[in-house]
Amino acid sequence: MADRTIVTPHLELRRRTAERDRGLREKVMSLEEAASFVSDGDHVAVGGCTISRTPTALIWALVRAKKKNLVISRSITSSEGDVLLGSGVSKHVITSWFSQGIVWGVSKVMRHYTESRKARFDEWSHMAIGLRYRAGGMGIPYMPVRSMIGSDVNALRGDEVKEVTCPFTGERLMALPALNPDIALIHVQRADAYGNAQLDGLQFMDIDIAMAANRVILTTERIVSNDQIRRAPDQTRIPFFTVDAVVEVPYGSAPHECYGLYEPFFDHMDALAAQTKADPEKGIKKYLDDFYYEPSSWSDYLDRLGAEALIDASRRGRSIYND
Amino acid sequence: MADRTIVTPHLELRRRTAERDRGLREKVMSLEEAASFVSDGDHVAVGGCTISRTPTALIWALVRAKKKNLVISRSITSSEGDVLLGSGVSKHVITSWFSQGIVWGVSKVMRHYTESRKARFDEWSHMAIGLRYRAGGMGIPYMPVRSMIGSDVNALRGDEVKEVTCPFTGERLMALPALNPDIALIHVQRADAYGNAQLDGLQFMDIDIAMAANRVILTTERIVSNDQIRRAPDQTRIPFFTVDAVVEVPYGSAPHECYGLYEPFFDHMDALAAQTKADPEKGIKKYLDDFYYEPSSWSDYLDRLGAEALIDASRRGRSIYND
Amino acid sequence: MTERKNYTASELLAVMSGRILEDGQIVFAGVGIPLLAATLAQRVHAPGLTILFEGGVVGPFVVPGELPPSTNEQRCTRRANMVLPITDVLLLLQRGYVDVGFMGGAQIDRYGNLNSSFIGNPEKPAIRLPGTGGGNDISSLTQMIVAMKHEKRRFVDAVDFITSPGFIKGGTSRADSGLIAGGMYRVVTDLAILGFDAETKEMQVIALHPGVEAEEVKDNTGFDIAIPDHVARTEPPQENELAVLRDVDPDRLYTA
Amino acid sequence: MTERKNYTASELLAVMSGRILEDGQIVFAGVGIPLLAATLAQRVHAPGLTILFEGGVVGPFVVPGELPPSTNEQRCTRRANMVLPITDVLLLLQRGYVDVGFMGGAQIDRYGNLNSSFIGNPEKPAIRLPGTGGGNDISSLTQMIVAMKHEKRRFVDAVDFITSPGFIKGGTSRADSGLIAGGMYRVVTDLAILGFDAETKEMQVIALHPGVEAEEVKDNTGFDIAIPDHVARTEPPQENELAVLRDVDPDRLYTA
Repeated sequence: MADRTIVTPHLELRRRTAERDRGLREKVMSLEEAASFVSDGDHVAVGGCTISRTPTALIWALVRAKKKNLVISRSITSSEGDVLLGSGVSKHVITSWFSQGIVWGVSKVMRHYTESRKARFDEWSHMAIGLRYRAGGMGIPYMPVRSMIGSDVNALRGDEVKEVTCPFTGERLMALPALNPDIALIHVQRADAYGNAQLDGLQFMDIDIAMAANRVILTTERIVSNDQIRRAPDQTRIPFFTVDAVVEVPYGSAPHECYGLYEPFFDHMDALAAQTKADPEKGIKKYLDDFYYEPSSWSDYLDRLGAEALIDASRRGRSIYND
Repeated sequence: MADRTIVTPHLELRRRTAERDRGLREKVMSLEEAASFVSDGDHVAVGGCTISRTPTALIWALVRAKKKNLVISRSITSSEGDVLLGSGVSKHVITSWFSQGIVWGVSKVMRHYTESRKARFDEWSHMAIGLRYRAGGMGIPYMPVRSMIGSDVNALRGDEVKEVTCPFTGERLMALPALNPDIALIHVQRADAYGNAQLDGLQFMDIDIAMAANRVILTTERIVSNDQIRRAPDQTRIPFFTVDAVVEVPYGSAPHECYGLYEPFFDHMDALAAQTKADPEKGIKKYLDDFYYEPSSWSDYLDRLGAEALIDASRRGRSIYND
Repeated sequence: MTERKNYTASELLAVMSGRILEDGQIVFAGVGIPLLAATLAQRVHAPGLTILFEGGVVGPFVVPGELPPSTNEQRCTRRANMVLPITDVLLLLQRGYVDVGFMGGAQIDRYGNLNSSFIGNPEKPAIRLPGTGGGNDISSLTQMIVAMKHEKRRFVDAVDFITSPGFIKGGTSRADSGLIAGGMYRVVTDLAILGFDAETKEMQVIALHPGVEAEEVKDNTGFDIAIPDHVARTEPPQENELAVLRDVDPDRLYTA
Repeated sequence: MTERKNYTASELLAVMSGRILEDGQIVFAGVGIPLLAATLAQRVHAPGLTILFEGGVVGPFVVPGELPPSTNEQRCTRRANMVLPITDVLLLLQRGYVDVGFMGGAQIDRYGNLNSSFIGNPEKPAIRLPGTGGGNDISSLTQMIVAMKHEKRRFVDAVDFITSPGFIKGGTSRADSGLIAGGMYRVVTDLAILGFDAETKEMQVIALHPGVEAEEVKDNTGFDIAIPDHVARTEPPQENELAVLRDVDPDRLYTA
């Protein structure tokens, strides 16, 4: 697994990219079909941040497909990280911050798995994670940076970071290794059937992740026509040729938010936090049973969230445009 | 002059930035007042590319103010470069391509000044110019790159580029020196009085230039309210705190284009090309007299372009949204 | 000063740290006390203050009663001037556009190093904390203000793990490590305002809050801390300051 | 083959180079012949071909009669899928997303090096040309197709200045210099299709166009060029190919 997290040599990166079908073609499919692009042991980058634009539906599909040994990276990891550890899908998370969210305190699930060494949580600074993806997306093997120096965060990373000297100024900087995930999971407000994605509001690290990854699975609240995309090409944030699968999934981030469409499902998140605080292992297992394994479909999952919650989250979400 | 083109040490860059008034404040002024931010000898980065979103009005003001020894950098340099050389405002242009445009052939003005060594034209690859600005905007002193290797383009740059080795893969790359211009000139479709700028269509290198420069002068087709900006913050491309002056200048890029508003004034450009082809020095002097020195105001300059040309360019410009 | 206080400890923190912010500054703020304090400063004495949020937000304007639960959600973008990718808003710190980083702290030491990663030995921690987030970047790249409760278990001689570097081992060790800019500026607690010695970079008391005696600070600090004999005193929170706080956070999410 | 040709030299260039492009490829194209050829390919045999323009455009669809005069203007964005900053569209080359770079050339040499910077000694040039633009990046970072007129003064033994690297000095010198990916793939002229020897990296003739004899190529090439005894022949431009070209460029801006 460890070798999945260091730098892919350039010619190998190019070879993988050259093999991809990057032509303009339709790639709409089901969640289950899209999940089949993920292989056991893959490095999977998760789009969004904390409880915003999380590709929940794709994670739901990966859990149901019983994937194994995925290495997960994300800018900030929330309850979807607890789900990935609790389900056994991942034993290795690379992120800058890992807990459901500040207001819910320190995740007992994260603590349970990492303190017992059942899972590994590699900590990088938030900008370091971002610049690793960015270097990967730019096709360079490292990015010089002025943070993650002098602290124990870099010390703990060992050979995964290297000191470099600027050949012009002589300044000492840290070299961050490029990160090219095997596959990225990204949820957006709208995309066309080719995978051209337009994002509203907060973009997080999604664009760099898409450019860096060797494959991208896109879920979208709705699929729009390519004509619509072409009328405002300056709004496209992810180009179709990076995308391998497009799945239309309404409420695809629930119980997290999707900018301008729905805010987080706070009551649901409160209940999840309370349940895992009481008993991390049992709490998350019950959550998985109730919301991941038992529903017959994504619609059934949404039924379990409840119409009232869906309407309330949507009302709050759309309110960003009420001004 | 040469020392203006190498890397500014980080603490010096920070010192200059710390001295700037970056607070939220109105900064609307006249072209002449804005031009006074430029000092003789400054490194001036010019926004836009070729004949698109060129900050023509600002260059017009600099020429009229008889600035001297400016070092000019731009992604691709068109007729505004001929104007800057012909007027004596600059004797040093850093760019990737320098001529009015492919359809007009090789610029006789550029040839006249550079072949006679009256002016210097430092050639970098297009991506290298862009990555130099980007490194400057990121606050790192260099950017590793895989182009500008093996060619005479890098050979001619001497100590301005350095070979580096990736500490992870051992790959050889070129280090491009960060470029932090003293001042950037940028023309946009709309901005508020604080300098929050929203760009439509092609962005070129303007965002990186704004982030990298020590000052930014913004001209805008119109000044909109800060409320309007705040209703679509994800459309803001240049943040107010990088901007030192905002000038409302309708047709501020003419005779070049401004995306979605007007296309290039082709007849005017044809005439300029013909005039400078016949005699580069006299041709550009006459052009400067007719369009730069003699007009009493920017409106008078537009009068000389002519209402019919303004209407025609606008009709073509707006047609991008006719679909 | 035994009069009954008309404010909570959190309100005191917000008021005292808000006063340190200056008009025209750009402040990289966390949620909770930092956000409240920055909003307070904007409304009382620093109308040209700009707030940045880690989620990628430039210059938002907090809507009373709709405080964001994190810095990475749509509520953070209300009436913002700009929204950027996360990496780019963090790069503003590296470029030098940010005057102050402003965050809360779980554990701090004599040299202003912060720990939000591990309690105990990182190899076998008693508690795995959530980690750095942007804390390491902010404290590495700009001047820092930290607001936190003054408790002995939080103010320790040396943190178990340096998540967000202060002055490392004091003296010139921060710059020597390669961190040539920024550094800890102020720690604001419910007892005092703390700064750092110019040479040794050890934490010291700059001013005590109303009703607080030097002994109380010493008792609640896990290392010897210098307190000048004639230490300054802060002015108590004013009615207008408290009124703004209560307007912005009517549900007392962060000031209970 | 002395029959009267029903096409111009430029149309021949556009047809012959368009045929080399494959469906599903991503092509970084210049204006003029490259753009025409890529558009032709899209409409004849490669509907899934994607064009990139240096100005920052992904997947535009050329509107007949509105050919853009450069790759950096709004006309380039007509019916595009995406618009990016210039640096980012060029970075697609470095990341490896681009299959083919496709441009015109002013001067080329035996090893496929292109010069668009200086005629004569760069220190005291007879002519200062406009320079590299993205040419150096494209030819450094991806496989290249060049379309140009076959003239002795353009096909030289060694260019005066390597603006856009081909195989440098041949053999392994390109990779040795640090350019580990890409390289010259085809040169398409109005006389022939040219490739490069797998070992020596010297230019050689792959196929002659209709009516062209080997001698004509030798006479118009400024260095010894290998031509196989039984060299292949290209098929003449077809009516449907010419019809598309004339539909896209009715004013014959680029095919006169």
